[in-house]
Amino acid sequence: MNTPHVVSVKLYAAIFGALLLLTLSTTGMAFVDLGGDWNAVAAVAIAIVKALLVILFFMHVRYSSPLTWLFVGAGFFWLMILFGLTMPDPLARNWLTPVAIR
Amino acid sequence: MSDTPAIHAHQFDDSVQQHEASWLGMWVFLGTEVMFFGGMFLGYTFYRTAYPQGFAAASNHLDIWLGTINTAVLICSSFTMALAVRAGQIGQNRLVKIFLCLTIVLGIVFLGIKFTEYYQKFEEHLVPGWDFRFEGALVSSAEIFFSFYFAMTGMHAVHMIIGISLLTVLIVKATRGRFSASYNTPVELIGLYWHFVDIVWIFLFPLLYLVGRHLG
Amino acid sequence: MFGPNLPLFPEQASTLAPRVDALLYFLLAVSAFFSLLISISIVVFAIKYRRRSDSERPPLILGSLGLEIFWTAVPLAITMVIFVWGAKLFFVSFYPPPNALEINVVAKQWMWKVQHPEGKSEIDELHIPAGQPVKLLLTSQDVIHDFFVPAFRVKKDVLPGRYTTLWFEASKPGTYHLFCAQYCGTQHSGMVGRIIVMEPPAYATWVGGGGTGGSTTAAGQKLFQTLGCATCHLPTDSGRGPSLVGLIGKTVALQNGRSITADENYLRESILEPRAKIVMGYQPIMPIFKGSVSEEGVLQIISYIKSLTPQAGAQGKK
Amino acid sequence: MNDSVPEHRLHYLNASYGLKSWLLTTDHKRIAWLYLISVTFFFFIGGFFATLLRIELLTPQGDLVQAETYNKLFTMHGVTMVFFFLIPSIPAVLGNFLIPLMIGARDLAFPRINLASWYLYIIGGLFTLTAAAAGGVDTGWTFYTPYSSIYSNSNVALTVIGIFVTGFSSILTGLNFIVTIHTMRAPGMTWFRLPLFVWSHYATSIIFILGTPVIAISLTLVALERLFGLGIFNPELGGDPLLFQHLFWFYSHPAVYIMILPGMGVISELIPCFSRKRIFGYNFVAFSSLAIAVLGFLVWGHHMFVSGQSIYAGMIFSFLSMLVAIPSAIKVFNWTATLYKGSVSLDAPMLYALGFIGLFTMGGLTGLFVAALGVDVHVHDTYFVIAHFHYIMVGSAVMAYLGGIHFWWPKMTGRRYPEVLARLAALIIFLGFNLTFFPQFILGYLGMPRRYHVYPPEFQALNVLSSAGASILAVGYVLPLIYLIWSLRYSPVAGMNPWKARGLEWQTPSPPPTDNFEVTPIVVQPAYAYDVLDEPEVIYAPEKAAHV
Repeated sequence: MNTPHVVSVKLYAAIFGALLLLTLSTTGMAFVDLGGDWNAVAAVAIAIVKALLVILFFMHVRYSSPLTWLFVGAGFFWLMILFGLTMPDPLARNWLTPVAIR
Repeated sequence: MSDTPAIHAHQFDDSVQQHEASWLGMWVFLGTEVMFFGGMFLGYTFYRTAYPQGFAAASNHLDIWLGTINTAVLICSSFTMALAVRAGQIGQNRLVKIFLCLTIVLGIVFLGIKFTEYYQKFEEHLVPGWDFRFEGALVSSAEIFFSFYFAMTGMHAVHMIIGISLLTVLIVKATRGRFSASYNTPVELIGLYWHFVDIVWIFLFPLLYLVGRHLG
Repeated sequence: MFGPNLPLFPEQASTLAPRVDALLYFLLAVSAFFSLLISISIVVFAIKYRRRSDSERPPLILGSLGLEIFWTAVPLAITMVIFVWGAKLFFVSFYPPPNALEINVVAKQWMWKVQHPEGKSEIDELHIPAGQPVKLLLTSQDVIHDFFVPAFRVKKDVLPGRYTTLWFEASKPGTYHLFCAQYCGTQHSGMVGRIIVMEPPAYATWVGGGGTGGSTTAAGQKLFQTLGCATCHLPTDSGRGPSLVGLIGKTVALQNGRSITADENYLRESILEPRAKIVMGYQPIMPIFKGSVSEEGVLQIISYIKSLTPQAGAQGKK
Repeated sequence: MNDSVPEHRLHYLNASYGLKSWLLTTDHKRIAWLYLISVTFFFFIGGFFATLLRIELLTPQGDLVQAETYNKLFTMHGVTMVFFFLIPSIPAVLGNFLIPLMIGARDLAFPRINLASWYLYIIGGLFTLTAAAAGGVDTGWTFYTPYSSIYSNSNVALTVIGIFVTGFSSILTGLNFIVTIHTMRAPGMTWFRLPLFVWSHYATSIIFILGTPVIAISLTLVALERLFGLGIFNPELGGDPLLFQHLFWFYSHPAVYIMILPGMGVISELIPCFSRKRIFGYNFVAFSSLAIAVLGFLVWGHHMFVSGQSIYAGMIFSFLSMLVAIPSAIKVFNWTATLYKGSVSLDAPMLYALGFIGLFTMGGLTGLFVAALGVDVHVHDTYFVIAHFHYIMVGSAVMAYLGGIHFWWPKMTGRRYPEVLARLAALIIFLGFNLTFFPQFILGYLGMPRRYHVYPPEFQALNVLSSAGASILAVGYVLPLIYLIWSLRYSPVAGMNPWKARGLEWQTPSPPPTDNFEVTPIVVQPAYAYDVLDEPEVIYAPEKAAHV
């Protein structure tokens, strides 16, 4: 199932280059005002792309069994549960509904 | 497990099953680490939505260039680690040792830069709990930011130190010829761990260093 | 041992109590039904199908999809009824009616400090009129406490650094228990008090007589002057600070593009940490008042701001 | 008594002797014994704290201990029972012993990690015991900030480190179980032939893996705030105490499913065996374990309905909490349906199992009271909640644990246990339990808050009833300790399959050899094939006999 799939050095170098490029771009974009929260969204998006590159290629998940995909996905899915069900609390704390509801 | 690499432990039927078990076991462990760091990232998000200005002001006190260099250093170490695993897979023991050494050196460089940053913060009285001083009206939320800065980068540094010590153990084993093309599992597992620690930093860097830089 | 001091059901002393008890009865009925259903079938099956000989071979029954769907759908339906009923009750007990009598309560490790709008203050006791909604504005000076009146079926945690609100309408005069229901340290079990519900006329004389200081609104106005708030916050928007007239409930546009509904928590934060939320079109020049105003002082200023209604600062409530 | 002297055969107990062979063992069966002894030790320590609490509550005034000591007693009762008994008991003892046997493996995937997790459990236990000896901790087992991080001056940091270390014991056990179940099943043991005990432990391991790290980090943040002054939950700086509650309950609600799911697994083994009938709706019972594990992660906010959490978050959590009740209902209905047309014999394990179903039904239904927003506002943090979770933890989880211990005792020790005494103990525990905790439902609705050292006099009568029940319960728990130890020496020898049960663990001698099976079996029957009890469950391929 996980026969050791040997990745070519060329591909590793390409991924390495992409990661460095993304790092420089995220730092560069930090100084450009994208308005509102878009700076934060862009920074996190770039980080997600970098993380995916590392996971898929450096960590060989791209060539691993579907079971490995399931375990990797489960970890991040549960993180989304933690964020997805906690953040509505502080964000919705200030929503006032019309007082007349009985 | 006895010394000759080909034999597998008694509870396994063969070495393919053993490798698969170790591989899955490592990924399950990394799942726990994702949730472990996830708790701190949640705290960070919780407070950043509550005090956006305070986090922006505090983040501008961090040295963005040291942060960027550190990220590049850690990505290089991930690259050398990947090459080490690859060398292990094709049985080139000498290359494995070289790349592992390179990874350790890069890891130590990262920690070096990190601790100079900590020293700078100590100088500027930005360490919560030790006479925290921050000009302007956002001192409270700035102290929360720096609490998370030290908690998250501190926990990351602890994981780096564990990683570096595991790598040194690997080098010692490699010099004793314990690894071969058919038995490369420990190098792969430590490789996964190292890449994970790099991914944590990939998220830490933008969230801590790049907050509100565009506000000037 | 038995008799009056073995109550099996709490008094119903607020308008909310019968409604909560109605949901309780429904839940009790559902629980009794299912508990009996399961325990009786266990006993019946255990006796009817008891093992008579070791060589007995019961039939092969793998299961039945119909039954499984049935005992998934029925519990789901019942739980949804419970959810909707409970949620509506919670929604009602969350938002106070507009004409509620506002009383400030500050909790401190192991005592309750109550501040009536007319100026009277009490420790570990709360006198309220029957038949009129009462809104409590709760905050704590140290750890988390919890304002719990079993007879009214109401409870709300009291948090440090923030206001929480609680409202009820007492329906029956009498004296009822007040408990602290969130563990707060050594004397947690000593942090109890009494809610004394009085007939409205008796309450009016009680609260009118011997008012210690001026009303909280008056005290708030004095503070509003002495701390220099009036110099920037003018009745019109022409001052260096936004006008505070009729602010409560209004949606305020903030500098970072977001908007927020002005409630007590927003007022408290803007007094103690003004830079946290800066109103659109104003400079962040307001000094921090954290540390220079007590919890009671902030509550007084807020009750003064609430009294600034568009009828050019007319006193008192509608 | 010729049948109390077992014929000499090499098995895991007499394979080697001496302290070193026990303290450095990597045999999952011996590690299960190490856990059994340490878990029982902590159970009786927690029980001792509980007895002091119940004696104190006999009178409205605080006359046995002062307030400070009482607060430390209920905190240590909570911490000891939750982290050192309920969470490890069934998985670490029965799970460790049985999962390799049930799936036809020679051991767990990582035996040395399995031993390491026992050492982590013991080190964590020592930390917590030193904290208790050095003056205890008085924050409640929930460690709510800012009391735990700023205002309490008791040994919070020491206890928190103890729980942090023991948390890793759970994580490693969960990791071991998941990898073993995925990769080491015997040939023929497909997923849908797995015993439901294994399914429930797989679901529990998901919670071990994905929940425990979050409490590890939240307690670490509390320790960092106490020791180094980091301002994470400090209200003075604008820190929000609700953040800690979210992080804490994200683990601690799934933790209650860690406590009950293994118990459900045990019951899914006992009911078919003692009614000699295949489980009703195998797939539904198996998938409800997974559903409970997953939905269990979505409901934690029902602990915070009155905590100042936004009303909309409260509604989301109340809705999801209703959904999590459904899989438990499905399990109860399926167990009851299994009894129908069976051949029921009321041995001691079956008494525990039937007791479990009854008490778990009541515990689960009272869960609906506290999940409904309207009623929870009134009953939150009162004795109603105490009664609810004790019906689940003591009434169900401990009953299932004792049922499991009695059922697999012959397999673990090669000896039977005294049947009449065991049935008597089960009845005493059932009666003592109900007398202890049913009055607390009434006390709760009357409004008596939890964690109260003194209480108004009108609550005394019900508290006296509850304390009386507690003394009966204590007697009930001491009985099995006595006669099970007694049985090690004097009970008759048990054969390979005393209950005529299905399951691979009954296809190997009792006590099993170190490698569990002489030859790895090939499974040919579906799970719980009691209708064809006379046909063999496994066959042995001759040529696979020699394994390296």
